[in-house]
Amino acid sequence: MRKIISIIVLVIIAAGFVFTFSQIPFGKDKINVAGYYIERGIKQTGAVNIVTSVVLNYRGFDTLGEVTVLFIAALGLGAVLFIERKLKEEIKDKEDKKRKASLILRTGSRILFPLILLFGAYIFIHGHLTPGGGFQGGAIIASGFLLMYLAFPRKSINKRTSNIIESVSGLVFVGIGLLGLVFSGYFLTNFLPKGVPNTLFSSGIIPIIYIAIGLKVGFELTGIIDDLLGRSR
Amino acid sequence: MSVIYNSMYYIASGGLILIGLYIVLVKTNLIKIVIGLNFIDTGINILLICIGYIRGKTAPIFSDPGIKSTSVVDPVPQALVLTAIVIGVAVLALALSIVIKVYEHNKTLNVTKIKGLKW
Amino acid sequence: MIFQLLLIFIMIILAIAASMFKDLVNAVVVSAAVSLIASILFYFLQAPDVAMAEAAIGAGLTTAIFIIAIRKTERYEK
Amino acid sequence: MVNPSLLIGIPLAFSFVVPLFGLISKKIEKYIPIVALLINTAISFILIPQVLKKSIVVSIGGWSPPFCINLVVGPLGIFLATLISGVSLLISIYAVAYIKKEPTEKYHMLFLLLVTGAIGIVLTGDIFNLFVFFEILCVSSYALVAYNKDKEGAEAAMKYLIQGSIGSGFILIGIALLYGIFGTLNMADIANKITLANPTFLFISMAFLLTGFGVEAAVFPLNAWLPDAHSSAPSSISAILSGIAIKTGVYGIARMIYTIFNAEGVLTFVAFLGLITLLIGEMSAFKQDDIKRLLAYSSIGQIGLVIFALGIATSLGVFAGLFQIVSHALAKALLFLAAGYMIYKVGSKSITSLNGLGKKMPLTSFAFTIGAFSLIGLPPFAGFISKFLIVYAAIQVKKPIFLAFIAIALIATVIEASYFFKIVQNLFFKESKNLKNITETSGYIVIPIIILTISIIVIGIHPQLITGLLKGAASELLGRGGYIAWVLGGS
Repeated sequence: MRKIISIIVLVIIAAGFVFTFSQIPFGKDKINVAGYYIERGIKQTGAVNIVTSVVLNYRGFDTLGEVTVLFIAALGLGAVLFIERKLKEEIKDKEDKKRKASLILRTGSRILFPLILLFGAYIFIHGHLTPGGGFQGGAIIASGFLLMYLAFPRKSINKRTSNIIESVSGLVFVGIGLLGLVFSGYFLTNFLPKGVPNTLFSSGIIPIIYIAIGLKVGFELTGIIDDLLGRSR
Repeated sequence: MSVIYNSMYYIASGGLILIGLYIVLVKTNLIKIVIGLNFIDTGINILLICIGYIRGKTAPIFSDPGIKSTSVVDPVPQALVLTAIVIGVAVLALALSIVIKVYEHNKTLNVTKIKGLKW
Repeated sequence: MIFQLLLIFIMIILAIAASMFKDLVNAVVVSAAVSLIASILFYFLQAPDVAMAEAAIGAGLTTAIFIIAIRKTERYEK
Repeated sequence: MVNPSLLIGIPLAFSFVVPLFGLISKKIEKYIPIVALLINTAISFILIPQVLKKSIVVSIGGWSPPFCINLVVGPLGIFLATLISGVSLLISIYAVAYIKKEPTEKYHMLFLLLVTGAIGIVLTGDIFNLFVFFEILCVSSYALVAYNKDKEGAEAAMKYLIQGSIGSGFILIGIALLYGIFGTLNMADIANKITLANPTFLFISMAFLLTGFGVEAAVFPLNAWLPDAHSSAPSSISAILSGIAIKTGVYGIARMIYTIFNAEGVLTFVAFLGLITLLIGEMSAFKQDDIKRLLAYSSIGQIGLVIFALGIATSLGVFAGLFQIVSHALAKALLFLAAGYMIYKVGSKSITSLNGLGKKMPLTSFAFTIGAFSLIGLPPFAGFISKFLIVYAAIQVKKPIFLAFIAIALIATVIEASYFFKIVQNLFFKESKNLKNITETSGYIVIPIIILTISIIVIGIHPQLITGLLKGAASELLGRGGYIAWVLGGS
């Protein structure tokens, strides 16, 4: 019964898709507002990567919201899977006896870990020049930590430090927004000098915000993994 | 041939959305349902990127001075999709944590066996 | 173009397969492959930023989170 | 001039600050939401007279709309923002003493973020930004519904999460379709160009958007999640979900229908759906034995009434609907807070266990009675005015179908009155069985209950306190040309 109703619903939605998609021509030039960003993006924001300038400058408020959603998910996950400290120690002892990673994994991840972190940092520092940015870099950093979790089941990140990093980098983002309000009357204005496009020190607030986002996303995703594994201290 | 070319990405996105919805509506395993939600997200992301694509143009990054402003694709959907991907992974992580909690209380992932989840 | 068509075909097949597997780990690995193919499609659609995000977040971390969740619950769909 | 972006920035910044204060002392963190929301309420009260003179449009980032995200603070936006800040301020005072379960700092942060999301939804002028704030609201409510970590909470949160995610997926599809055809995300810009597109295309994209918002607003076929989620969340969260979160879904529906799509054709259908929702909600509430479930179903009914009033689409009808939003937000927040306090003291959610509490907890029971009477629509409380206005507006339309609607709405009110009278009777006139050492304590829990009771009575006696704002809000919804002109500058 449930299956039949679902299939009827799906057929209706599919018909809607067929009609609407046929109205939007694929591969045709239908740029409207975006033309403004493409033409003036470099001059106005100093970032060569237009996606970055849209993400952080023209639509910076969305990005603030997006960072907030991830923050909420990390918080909510911590709240839902919260375990009292005593119980936690018992679980930890039990799990430790079960698992031990192989020598290859341990040595390999010890060598790879700093390289992965470096790569992640490179990605988010160069967000305004090349593809990539805070989210991608943060995810790479988190995958580095994931590797360490696999290799060393006994160890875990210091939750207190990571919480402070998350809070401070979130505050940096909001704080830069409020500074823009102070300096030029608009929230999240790019009030710093734009510099020469296509160089590292250019495009005003964009690199600063991307570094903050990179750290925040990296530590939040790591915190999510840590909470799911259930062994932070 | 050009009909196929023009519609193949739309078919990909619509297909993924529909398969995801089918999984969510019909399957009874909670983790399967979360996989379905993940498919819906991916499908919508492909749809958005398709809308911004313009044939024969390059990515909107002017790192090479030869790229003119008339020869790049729409950057806005790409920015939207970046946002949507991160929101998707956030919802997914929260969903899985709730799934773990439900499992702790019921010792099953089958929604037909969980009293509060029948609908 | 044939290549892209093939990729899309494989992606749809994999997505359908993910709904059929009784072993959830298989389903998750297959869905990671779907994300990976989506990321390649993003690259073909001139969206390198998105391709990178989808590969790192969609295919990488999501799979890890799923696997951890499956380890904490049960592996086979009953 | 105060910048309205502070209304969103302040709760956000304060929620990021909570863990830093947690380093200093664990005792400070529960007062932070109060401070943040106090500032927010003050700012929104300062903004009201300015907005009534001239609507404020601020851009984020310093470019002119439609090239950036902008906040549109019209009468409707500031009215809802004030309501949200005020009610959540009271609920945050309640939570100081009510929330004891660890990890409390996470509760307070999530609560502040939920409020941020709600305020963002009503103020933003960009459709994708609306989606982002909608996700903030939804994700924090999923987490908060599961906050008790018990069996029902987890299951209700799962149900809510699955249906809510499908809903937000539909919203995103709708946004993608609109962007594909118009190439812009600014709501005023889309509204300005809406006649250029194919009507069937517009209808389908509107169907996606309305389905998505309908899940949050709990319109009839999409409300399966609500009773579970509202009854198994902590009571302070039930209060904010019932009082505030559903209203944002209604706001989304109203904004889509009136401002963006200007779809007069669907209004009668919307009124019809609202009526069905009303009837189903009240009839299910009648059968309930669990007091929080009863209140949750009654919320469905009341939201149905709001949607019905918005579907009438005369200026009086919309005005009455907005008035109903105020009276329901106040009354339902009061009922959930009072019921939560009683459940906390008695230790059981069943209605019969509340027998005779009127003597032990006179103040809370009295407040509960006032809230219930206001919901039923007895004078001189706020609910009377809104219900009366809705009936009056529907009669004025002079279409026979609306008269039939009115009959059904009155039947629903009778059902509502019968179950609330039953509870009130139980509270005051039944013998108490085993309620020996239950006393009412003064302090953080009682303050918001008293303030809400007083405000219900004051608004009931002096409705002119808010009518100016509500009239402006109603004319903002009906006059879409004005909205477009504010944002795009007269074009």
